[in-house]
Amino acid sequence: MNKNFQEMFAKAKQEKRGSLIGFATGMDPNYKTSKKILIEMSKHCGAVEVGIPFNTSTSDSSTIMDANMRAIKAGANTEKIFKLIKEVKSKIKNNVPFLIMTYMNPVYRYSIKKFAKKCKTSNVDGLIIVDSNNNSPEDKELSKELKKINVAYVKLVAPTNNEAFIKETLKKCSSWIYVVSYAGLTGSKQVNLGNVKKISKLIRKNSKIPIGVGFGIRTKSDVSKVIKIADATIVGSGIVDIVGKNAKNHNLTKKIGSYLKNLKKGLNK
Amino acid sequence: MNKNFQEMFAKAKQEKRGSLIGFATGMDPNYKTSKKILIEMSKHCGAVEVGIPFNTSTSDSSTIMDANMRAIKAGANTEKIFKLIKEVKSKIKNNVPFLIMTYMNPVYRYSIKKFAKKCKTSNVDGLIIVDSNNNSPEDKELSKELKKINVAYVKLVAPTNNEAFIKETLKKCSSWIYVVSYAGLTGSKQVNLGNVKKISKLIRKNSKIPIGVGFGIRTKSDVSKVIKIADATIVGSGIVDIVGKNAKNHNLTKKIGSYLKNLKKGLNK
Amino acid sequence: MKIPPFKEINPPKNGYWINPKTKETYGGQYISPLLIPNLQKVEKCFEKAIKDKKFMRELEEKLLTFIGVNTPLLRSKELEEIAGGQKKVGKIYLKRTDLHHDSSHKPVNSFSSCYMAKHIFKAKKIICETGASMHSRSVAAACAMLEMDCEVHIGAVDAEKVSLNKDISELYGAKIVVVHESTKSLLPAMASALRSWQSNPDAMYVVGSVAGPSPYPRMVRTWASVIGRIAKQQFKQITGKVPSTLFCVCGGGSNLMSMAYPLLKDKTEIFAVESAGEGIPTGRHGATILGGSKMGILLGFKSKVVMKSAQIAESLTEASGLDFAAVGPEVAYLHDIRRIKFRSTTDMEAKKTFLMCCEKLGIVPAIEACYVINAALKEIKKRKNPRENHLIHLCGSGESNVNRMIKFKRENE
Amino acid sequence: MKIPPFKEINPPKNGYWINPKTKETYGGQYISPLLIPNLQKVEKCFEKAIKDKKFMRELEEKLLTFIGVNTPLLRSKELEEIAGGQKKVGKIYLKRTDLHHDSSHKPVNSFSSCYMAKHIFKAKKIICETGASMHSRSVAAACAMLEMDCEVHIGAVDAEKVSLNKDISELYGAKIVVVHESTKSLLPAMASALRSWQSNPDAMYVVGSVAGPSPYPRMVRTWASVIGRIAKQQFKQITGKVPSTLFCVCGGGSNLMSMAYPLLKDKTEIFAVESAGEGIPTGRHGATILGGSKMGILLGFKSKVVMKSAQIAESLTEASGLDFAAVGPEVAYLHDIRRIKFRSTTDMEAKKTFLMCCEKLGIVPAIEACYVINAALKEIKKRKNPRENHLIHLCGSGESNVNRMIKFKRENE
Ligand SMILES: Cc1ncc(COP(=O)(O)O)c(C=O)c1O
Ligand SMILES: Cc1ncc(COP(=O)(O)O)c(C=O)c1O
Repeated sequence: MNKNFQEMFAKAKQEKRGSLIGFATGMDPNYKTSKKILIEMSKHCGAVEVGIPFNTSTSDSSTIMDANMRAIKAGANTEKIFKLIKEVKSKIKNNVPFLIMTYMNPVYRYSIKKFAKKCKTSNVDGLIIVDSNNNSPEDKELSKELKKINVAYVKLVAPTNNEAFIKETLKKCSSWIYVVSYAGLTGSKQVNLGNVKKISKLIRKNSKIPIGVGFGIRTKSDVSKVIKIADATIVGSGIVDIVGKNAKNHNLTKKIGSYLKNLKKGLNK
Repeated sequence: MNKNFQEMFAKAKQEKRGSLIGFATGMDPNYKTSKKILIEMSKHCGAVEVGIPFNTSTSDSSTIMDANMRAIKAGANTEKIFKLIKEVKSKIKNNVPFLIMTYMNPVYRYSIKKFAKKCKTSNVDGLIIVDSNNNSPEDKELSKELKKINVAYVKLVAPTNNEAFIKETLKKCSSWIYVVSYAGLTGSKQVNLGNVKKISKLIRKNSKIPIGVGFGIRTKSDVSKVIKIADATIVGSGIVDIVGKNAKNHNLTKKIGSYLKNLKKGLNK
Repeated sequence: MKIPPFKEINPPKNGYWINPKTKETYGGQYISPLLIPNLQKVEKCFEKAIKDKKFMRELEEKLLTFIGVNTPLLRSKELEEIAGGQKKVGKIYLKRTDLHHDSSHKPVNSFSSCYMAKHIFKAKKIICETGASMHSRSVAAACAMLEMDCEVHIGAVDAEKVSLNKDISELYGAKIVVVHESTKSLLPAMASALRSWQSNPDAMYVVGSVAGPSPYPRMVRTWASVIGRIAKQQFKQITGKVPSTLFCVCGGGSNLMSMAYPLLKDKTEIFAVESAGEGIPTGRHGATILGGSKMGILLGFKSKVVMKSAQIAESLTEASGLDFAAVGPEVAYLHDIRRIKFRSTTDMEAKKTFLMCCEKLGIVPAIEACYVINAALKEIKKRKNPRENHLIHLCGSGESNVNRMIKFKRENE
Repeated sequence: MKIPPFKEINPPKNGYWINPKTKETYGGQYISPLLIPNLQKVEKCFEKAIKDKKFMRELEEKLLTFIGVNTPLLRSKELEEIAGGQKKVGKIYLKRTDLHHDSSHKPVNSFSSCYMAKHIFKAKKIICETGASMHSRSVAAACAMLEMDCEVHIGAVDAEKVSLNKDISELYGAKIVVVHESTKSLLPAMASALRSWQSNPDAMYVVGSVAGPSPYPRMVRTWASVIGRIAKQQFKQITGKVPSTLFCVCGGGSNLMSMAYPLLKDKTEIFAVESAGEGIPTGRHGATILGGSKMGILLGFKSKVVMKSAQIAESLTEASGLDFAAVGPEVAYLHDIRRIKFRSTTDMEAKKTFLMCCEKLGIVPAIEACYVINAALKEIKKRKNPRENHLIHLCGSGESNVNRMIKFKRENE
């Protein structure tokens, strides 16, 4: 397990609370502001998830799609997002783990080996690839590479998946597992607690890996409900919405800060 | 042969000139004006041809089509045109022969027998049916009926017809024969003298019937050229044009009068 | 695939069909003497063509591969359902001439006539009129392929209504003459085409329905009957029998005759469907037979015509292809001797049928075909005979009607 | 008519085609885990379907009578003439899938997929994307007939360009989702459709080309290959041989695979034609293979993709149906093992070819088909082999392009 994540979950356990993982698209709305946003997020979140935008994403709601397009317009590419994370991590004082969230194409085009190495040298702690199929040659190579260097490979499971699939996924998954709370797109619906319970049970039956729940978590009350079941919760569209609406507002980071502060109140077990 | 036509051709011969036959659509632009027009025409023409308008005519140029539509709009029908001719003939002092020019449908719908009788009682001297085929049962009946009552059945021959057709036509034709001067619509092109000579020769070879030439005759010079070959010439679009352009002008009849007076100067052999 | 050979069932005499009871004559050649030689030439060429084996073989090859005349018969369980279920009303088949090149039954006659014009008449130019522009579209296509000039006469109202087909005719290279006279629809367009022929006697005129002066009605139904000959063969292969009923829409009657002709001597009950427009009693309709037509003479032929005194009456219907105040002479004859029965459908019924066909059958029919589908369903429902096999002529595809119909759909939802 | 049976020539292994030399893999299933069960279900249903004799018999019956899949091969002496004359270049045949119901090759796959969705997958709703709206139109038709809901994703640019086809999809009852993202064309529309499927896992997704996650590329080419199986049989009947060359346009590759698949083991030289847009060197084009694509992963599959760093590049072409920055995985594989050669045609050449086809052939081709006709003529001219028999896939009819093309004609005359 990646050390920073290990510490994050241990500390949370100690404090009898769950962890908040915040997501933002890297370089949205631009490099400089994104840097400020990520630093602000690192102050409030247990971990920070940074998206490498992909213009042909198949799982993002229009909120995230818009963020992707803003970032691409601002010149975002894989290299620059690595640089951004590295710079942010050197600026922050804590050990908040950083993840990259993206699709397989940017990784594949960068070269899987090089990408894994670059994670290490950029102080990236984990990787989420939304469209990585357990059985693809790329997934196999990637999980092997990440394991070598102790970068967490966080995999997704969804309400439509059966136990066989979950078992297979668990084999590759490291540090924690990402549970999608409903059948749909990021931020497009309300969190479905029934789903979450059902999948969590199947996971618990097969593993002790911490569970993070994402999709549809926007309010303190969402966080609070989810944290009763899971170890962490991922908030994405809620943050990206603020960025989208306040891209030129100098209070942007403050707004994100207070949004996250409020969410944190829901973290207690 | 119809007596009035006989006289017309005889007198013209005596005077070493051809005959001018004027055409106007009956009731164009309305009953009253049409009556004045026809009376005026009877003063200058050797014979007057009155059209019973048909809205689906297949041989008229747009000039005559427009006249047809104006007349129909003014309430023209077969009955009224007969009445119009009868009234005009009772008003004029000379024996100028009047012809009806129309398509088979108005005749057929009126009933062929009734139509022929009505010609007689309305003082109509002749009939031209543009689309009457020599071999149709209607044509046979009609020519029989007209012969009985000495109303001229004036038939058309065209530049595309061969001698056999002309012979067949001559059998039914009475008083005079109508030579179409070119392949086309009334008033749509210039008179074609070559055609006229060619057909006239074929007719002369087979008959002594007077020849009238129509289609494309508008000026004194047209008249003059045609009259060198034929016995009569028919002027239609030239007159109808004046009606169309001056329908509301109180000088209309005067204009027609002076137009015809000028044409007449071309009648000398 | 071989096209079943043509057999003349119902030959006209000297250009006329004659009712044996009343002695009424239908057809003929009522036209300026100027065109008589042309008509004689067309007739001679036609007689020569149908006897010329090489010509016929090449023509049929083109009909099969260019027009795609071997279209399927579609069993429509959906329509059976709407009519009350197969167990109550029997089976319903659709003849899919909507799948022809240029999307209607028209190209079979248009192409054959143009092919004859090129190879036997030796014309360099074709003149035609059009209503729904289905005919002009297919004449223009034939002229393009055969390297002939093409002149199309279309009423101004129709030019608007079916602009897609008109534009396609233009893409094929046709010269479009828009006719602004009288009703600005099919009838004055045909008069205009005939007038143009008088000015261009070297051209050949190609009529789009079983109308016009002799020999057109006979020639058109002979060419078009390829459709019915194939359909009859297909129907027998599928059901073992000829159809119990045949339903076709009737403007001039070309799609009707294309299907009905080879079945005239069979037991099939034949229904022709006219456009009742806003309803026959309103007087605003396109129904010739059911709308109180009388015998009349126009556009070169004698037949049933809707008239207002001696003038041809306005025909009023949503369907440009049905906007014709007369029927072909052989159709009138077959009606008068009671071989063909007539039914009608209003514009509103047809428009609803259009939407129904889209939504339930997955077919965009030509609006003309919606009149027949509607009337067929009414008749089939009424007959309630589970042993019957019905045949409906789906005589065209409705791309050209989409603009108007999508507006209708949006306004009515 | 019986459709020649399917024989699997080129089966993928675990969803991948593998280049034996380079070991490169093509295909796969790169998609959110949420959809994995759906894809497994689609695959199972597909395996079941092709083994289910009754299902296949009924499906083929519908393909024959509803889609009209038995379209003719047209010998085009006109094209031979343009290429230099039969005596110099051999014979040219056109496969007329423009005569299908809904006017393109697309309905064969669309209908088959929907039929499977209805009877085996038991879906109540279909989701699809579309470019030229040929796919959506035929999916919507199938859904209408099969009483299923239909949701169509279309790029905003395409919705404008091919509004006729879009309107027809709507008349069939489809719900149209206009996609305003990224290039507003086929690619984001497909992404949008896949996203919608994630939200509606009970629906079935029906892709319009040989693309998407496994099993779609294989399933689509299997359904579509009905076209090529019939064409191969027809070609042999007419010429006694398989074609010397086959020319198909290539957007995603469905019309290419529909024809090429049954000929892969034959001696036929196969050419795929891409849109060179304003010219490949300008970077403004739709040519995936010839435009310098690299292996990439998008929309659930791995194949050749045109990219700008890791982002999918804009594809730019007049033809909505070719506006796709990738080719299907089996197509990329067949290119890489050198079984299929690639050629290209610019938008300007294609537009001129459109007018030429209208004026010389009497055919209104889909603009997509004009790219292949143009490239085929160039290649055939160059080969100068009078003993060859060429086959060109005329994969669609261009009613939907008439609006834009008549403007082009008028501007250029
Ligand atoms: C599709 C279609 N059906 C029917 C008709 C009616 O004509 P007819 O009765 O001569 O077949 C037309 C005429 O344009 C048409 O386009
Ligand atoms: C007529 C036509 N041809 C070709 C294509 C290209 O697609 P594909 O290469 O998948 O056949 C399309 C796509 O819409 C099309 O509509």
